[in-house]
Amino acid sequence: MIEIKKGIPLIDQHDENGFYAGKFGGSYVPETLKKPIEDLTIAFEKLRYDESFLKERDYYFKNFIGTPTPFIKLENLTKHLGGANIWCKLVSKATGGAHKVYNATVHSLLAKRLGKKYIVGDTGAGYAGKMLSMAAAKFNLKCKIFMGTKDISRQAINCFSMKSFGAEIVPVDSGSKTLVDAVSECIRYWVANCDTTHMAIGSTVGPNIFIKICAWSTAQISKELKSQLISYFGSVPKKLKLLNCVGGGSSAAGFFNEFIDDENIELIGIEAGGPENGKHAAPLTNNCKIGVLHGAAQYVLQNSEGQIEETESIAAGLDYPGVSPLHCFLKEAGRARYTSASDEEALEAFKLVSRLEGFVSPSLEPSHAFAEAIKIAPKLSKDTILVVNSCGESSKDHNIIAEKLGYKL
Amino acid sequence: MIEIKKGIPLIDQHDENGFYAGKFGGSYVPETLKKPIEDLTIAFEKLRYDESFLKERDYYFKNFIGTPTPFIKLENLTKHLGGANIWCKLVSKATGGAHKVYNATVHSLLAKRLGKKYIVGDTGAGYAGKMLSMAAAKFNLKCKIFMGTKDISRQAINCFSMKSFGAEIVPVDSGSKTLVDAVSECIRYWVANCDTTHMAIGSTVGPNIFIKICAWSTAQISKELKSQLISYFGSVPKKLKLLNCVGGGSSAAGFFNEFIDDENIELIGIEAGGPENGKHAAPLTNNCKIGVLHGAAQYVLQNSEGQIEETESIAAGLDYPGVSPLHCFLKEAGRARYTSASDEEALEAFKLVSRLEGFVSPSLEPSHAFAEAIKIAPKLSKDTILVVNSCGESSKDHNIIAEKLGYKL
Amino acid sequence: MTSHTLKKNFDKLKEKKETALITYTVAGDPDKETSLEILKSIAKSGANIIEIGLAHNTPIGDGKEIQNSAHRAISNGILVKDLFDIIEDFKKNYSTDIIIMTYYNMILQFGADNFVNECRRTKVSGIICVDLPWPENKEFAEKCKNNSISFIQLVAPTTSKERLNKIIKDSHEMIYYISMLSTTGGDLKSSPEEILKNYNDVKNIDPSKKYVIGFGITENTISALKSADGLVVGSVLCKEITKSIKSGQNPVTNVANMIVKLKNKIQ
Amino acid sequence: MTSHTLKKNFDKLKEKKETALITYTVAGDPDKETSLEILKSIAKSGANIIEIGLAHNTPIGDGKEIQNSAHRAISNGILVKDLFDIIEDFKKNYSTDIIIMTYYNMILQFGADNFVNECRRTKVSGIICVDLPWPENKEFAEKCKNNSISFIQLVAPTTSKERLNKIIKDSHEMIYYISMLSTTGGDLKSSPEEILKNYNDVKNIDPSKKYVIGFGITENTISALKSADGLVVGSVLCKEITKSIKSGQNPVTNVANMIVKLKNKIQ
Ligand SMILES: Cc1ncc(COP(=O)(O)O)c(C=O)c1O
Ligand SMILES: Cc1ncc(COP(=O)(O)O)c(C=O)c1O
Repeated sequence: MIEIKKGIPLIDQHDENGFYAGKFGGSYVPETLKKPIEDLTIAFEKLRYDESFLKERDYYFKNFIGTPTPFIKLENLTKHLGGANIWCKLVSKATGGAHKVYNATVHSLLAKRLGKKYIVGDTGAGYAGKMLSMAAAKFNLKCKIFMGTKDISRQAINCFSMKSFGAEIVPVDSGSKTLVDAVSECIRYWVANCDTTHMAIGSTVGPNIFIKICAWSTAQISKELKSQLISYFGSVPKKLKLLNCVGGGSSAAGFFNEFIDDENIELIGIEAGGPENGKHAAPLTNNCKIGVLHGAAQYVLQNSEGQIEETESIAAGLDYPGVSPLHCFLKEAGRARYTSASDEEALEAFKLVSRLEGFVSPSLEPSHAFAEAIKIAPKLSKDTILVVNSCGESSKDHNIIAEKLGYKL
Repeated sequence: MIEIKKGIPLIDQHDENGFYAGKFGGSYVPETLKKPIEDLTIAFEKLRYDESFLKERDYYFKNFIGTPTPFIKLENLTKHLGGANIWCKLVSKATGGAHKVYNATVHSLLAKRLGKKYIVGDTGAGYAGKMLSMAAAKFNLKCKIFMGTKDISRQAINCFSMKSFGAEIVPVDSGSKTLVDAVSECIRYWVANCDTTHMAIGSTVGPNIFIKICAWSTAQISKELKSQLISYFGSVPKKLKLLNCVGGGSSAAGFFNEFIDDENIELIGIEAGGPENGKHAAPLTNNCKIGVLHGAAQYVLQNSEGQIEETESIAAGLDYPGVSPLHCFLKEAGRARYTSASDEEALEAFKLVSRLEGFVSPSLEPSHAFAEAIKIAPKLSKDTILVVNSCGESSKDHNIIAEKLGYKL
Repeated sequence: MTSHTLKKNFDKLKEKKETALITYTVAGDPDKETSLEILKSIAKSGANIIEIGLAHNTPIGDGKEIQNSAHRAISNGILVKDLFDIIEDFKKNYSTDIIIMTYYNMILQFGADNFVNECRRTKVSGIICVDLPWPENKEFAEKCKNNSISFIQLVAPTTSKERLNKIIKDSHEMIYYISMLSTTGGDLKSSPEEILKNYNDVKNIDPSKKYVIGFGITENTISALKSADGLVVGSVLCKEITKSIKSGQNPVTNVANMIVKLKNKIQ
Repeated sequence: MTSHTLKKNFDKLKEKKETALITYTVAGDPDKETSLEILKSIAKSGANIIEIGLAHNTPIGDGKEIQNSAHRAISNGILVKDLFDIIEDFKKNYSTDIIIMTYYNMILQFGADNFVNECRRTKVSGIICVDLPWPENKEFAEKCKNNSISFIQLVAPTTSKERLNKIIKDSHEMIYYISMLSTTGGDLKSSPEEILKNYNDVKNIDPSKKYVIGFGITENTISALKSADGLVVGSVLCKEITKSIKSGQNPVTNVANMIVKLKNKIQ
């Protein structure tokens, strides 16, 4: 049985080779990247304790990202469902509209410290790319974003933002034309340009150092949540459940981070179940085998040969065959529970939440988490607190949702 | 010469008939509306000093709207222009993406207090409608939004939001099919339904009480700015200029409000100059005659007969032939200066600001204010502080901008 | 003072125990000439008072039918001076009282004094200004009175008792009672009985004045309301013009036929 | 221990003062049978060592040309067992050393032991695993060695001195020197002189091992690099296959011709 070491941050639970629980993670990279990764690792391990760096980070988190994001009770939804109290961490209020801004900001600050003039990143939903372009524009870095052509067409608004921030979008037309291919292409680009260019992976995936930087960045979310819980309830409530969608897992890792040691608190990750009767993107829920994807060992959708399988989800940000080694670890340790919501359930959740709770307008990714909340809340006692991370804003999905729900625009 | 009474809020500068400077404003409404307006006036004048109401307002401002919005220095833009220091009040970070949320929230709270179950409003850019639908959904009010058909098609994202919040969008196909027609239709609807329905006018226009409620709501912006200025600079800087776009004028009124008495501070309102060689929407800049529009006397684009003229602006939110009596008053008193930026200048400003300052992504309305900042900053001393209110977020305009700037999406 | 003709007109109607039929059409709808012909045929068909609309392009009190008429008139280039031309022409052959109905900005831009002078010159009996309520209208109403023109106050179901007293006190001979919460041309929301009850409450404040009911009056509802001093039909006529144009018929005769029908229903 | 044939092969080349020409093509590209024919023609045309790719669909080290080949192979349903079939068939008639190049997940899912066993059974000389760097590869490299298979370490221009020492110490007879920062098939970013200088620095760490240079080697650049122990050409051949397919020509003969040309350039 795998044990989580108490008092040690989630991102430091790995062994000296970068493996969590001895089997998830690592750095399966081409030799060319060993040195840049080592450099980045050294730099990050120093900077994460460096006062001036932390001050800079906090300055931008506060003034540009606009932290803390609101923590609000969803009175109408709670009443409608008639069970647990449903709260929401409105992370979509962060500048740019999603949690991806934390990782993007930290990577841009790192790139500056590393003296890099170029930055590249992958994106699925387009948020990671939008945020990286946004931070890059601010910090004078030239930015290239790799994005699958399927995602480019379904997340056009975020592409608009990238262009307006002066980033170059590199369309990736191979494979499923989605996030998985974008990440591969981005890593390949870095292999060829790692001397001048910093790479930011958009989620808690990739070689271990990228997982660490990303989760360290999004951990801000649970830091805020913890102090907001204490300020509202006097202490962290006993009957507390945290719900977060899981694509790569950066949002969920950041949301769970501060609460790992408190075993009263149930941590629930919701993966993309895909269309009913179709493919999915839920490796944890569906007990996929461990494989190596993008430099890390993880549960991953693959065939018996080791070829990565195509996924399908209405939520571009969840449409990824792998999942963070951090979540594999939390699952293996029994600390978090993982389940999935279908495309249809996510859409219904979007509809209900939008109608009842105007100020929350979740994109399709967090709509998956709301779908689970809607499923379980009615069965739970009234003193249970569910907190859903609404980590993305719906406007990027307006065409998809409008079409599916029959809104004429 | 018109004098501004010191120590008296801008919204209370009117006489007993609701006229500012004896000639702007008033309540030119059909008799049917006299009573609802009187009721609303009495209720508002009581509630604006009511502790419990203020507490409620502050709660929602903080937790849902997410105040205070950031106040940030635009280092790159400042450096690029090489003159005055350019700062930005990032009001677009308010929930929903624009200042319109303040007025919408206050109106919804008022509607609840008044026991109304229905709420209606007008919208041009779609923000006023989006925000009203959003607040209405939260507060369980049934919501109808009047919107010109031209605006419906050019601001589709905001229409999506309205639909998802459960509001009904009533397309207005008369006249110029823009805001002016939407407001007319909205008032007409209220005439017929004022017994059950609360009306929220989306800007500081309309009968005086609506101007007052709206500016009272947006005044939050300058309250925040004042304390942010003091916290950054120790006191309100001497050489300070505030720049804000002016459509109806709610954003500018809210931005200027706390600074009216301090005559060191230059207040600059930027209207929509329209396409070069085309129509415009800038009654103050172009010395239009006083007329009565939507129940209030104001400078307004009209022909010699008194017919309201059609306007044209790339920014749907500025595409309005009239302007708030509050701004007519400030102009007449010499307290604020008004100018305009053309469509082309606004687009160029959008482009420059987005490229240099990733975190600011102004919609086309505040891009007009940035255009003026870009014009004047180079000529100003380095100790001058320009603060631009970036009161709207660009995503609603992504199709228009992408097309004009040749971004392929 | 105020309009002599209007007073006489109502006195005569009272003698004859007749309910005034008051029509509303828009000057310049569908064009200048035809709208004059319509006025004439209205007069010939038995209307007692004629309201003529001076169209404004941002009307905040009008329903769809009247908006359509106004839109046609403005599209065809109607000007304020055209309105007075039409009235002047009309008055050459007809003595029917003419009341102008418009929005305040039209008066303001023409100049209130000019406007009233033109009204006097062309023998206009009264003015209704949709968005110039009491007390905002005090000065202008005074100006009308000084020129022997009736300024016609409107009262609505929402008007408070206190306001009613003041408005009626300041009113000239004719008061316009809005039947219900609606823009012009809506469906009657209350029963005629209820409307008449409220109407009578208002009338009782000063029974010496004349009160006409408007908004929502159609072929179907008019006879139930005939106990009023007068009844205004507007949207019905504007709709008739629209229909005539669409079907290629003559609006002049169609409106005239409608007047005859309506007049019959209140006899 | 490790591959006897590979060692002998290099020894013989040394004797003859010949630079090893090492080819890379993908198993199953464009289909199983043709890829076997290509291997045979490569061997016949004078290549000294043959790398064969086991395609993976999320390759993070390959350039466009090799990705295209891999894509064709996967689309045509190539399986791991097909790879070994091809090698087994090839080895029936040819003794040229075969090195498998793949990604770690392919080995992992097949089972590392199974994979090495199959390699031994089919007389594979070595394995290159793109994303299994040192020290992550220690265990697997050991397994290879225990089965007389060379695990071929890669070193790159970014590899630190310290790492170089350790990697070379742990390496088997052959080391793959990546010429530049690039995925496979990029344009040479440095001059051949520079590359050779760095190459020699690396080689001097332990001159007893064999060092081959790969990445960016084309018809144009190969002769300038011929002082290396061996030179790998991959993208050039994959591109030749793509071109042949597109133009309806026979990839087998086209690749063979290319080999002859390349071989000539380093003689
Ligand atoms: C709004 C949103 N939520 C969730 C995700 C999924 O990523 P992760 O699981 O890394 O948070 C994405 C990815 O793009 C996203 O945009
Ligand atoms: C972003 C934005 N800015 C400005 C305006 C103009 O309105 P106002 O002048 O009332 O602020 C609008 C109106 O829709 C808007 O959406």
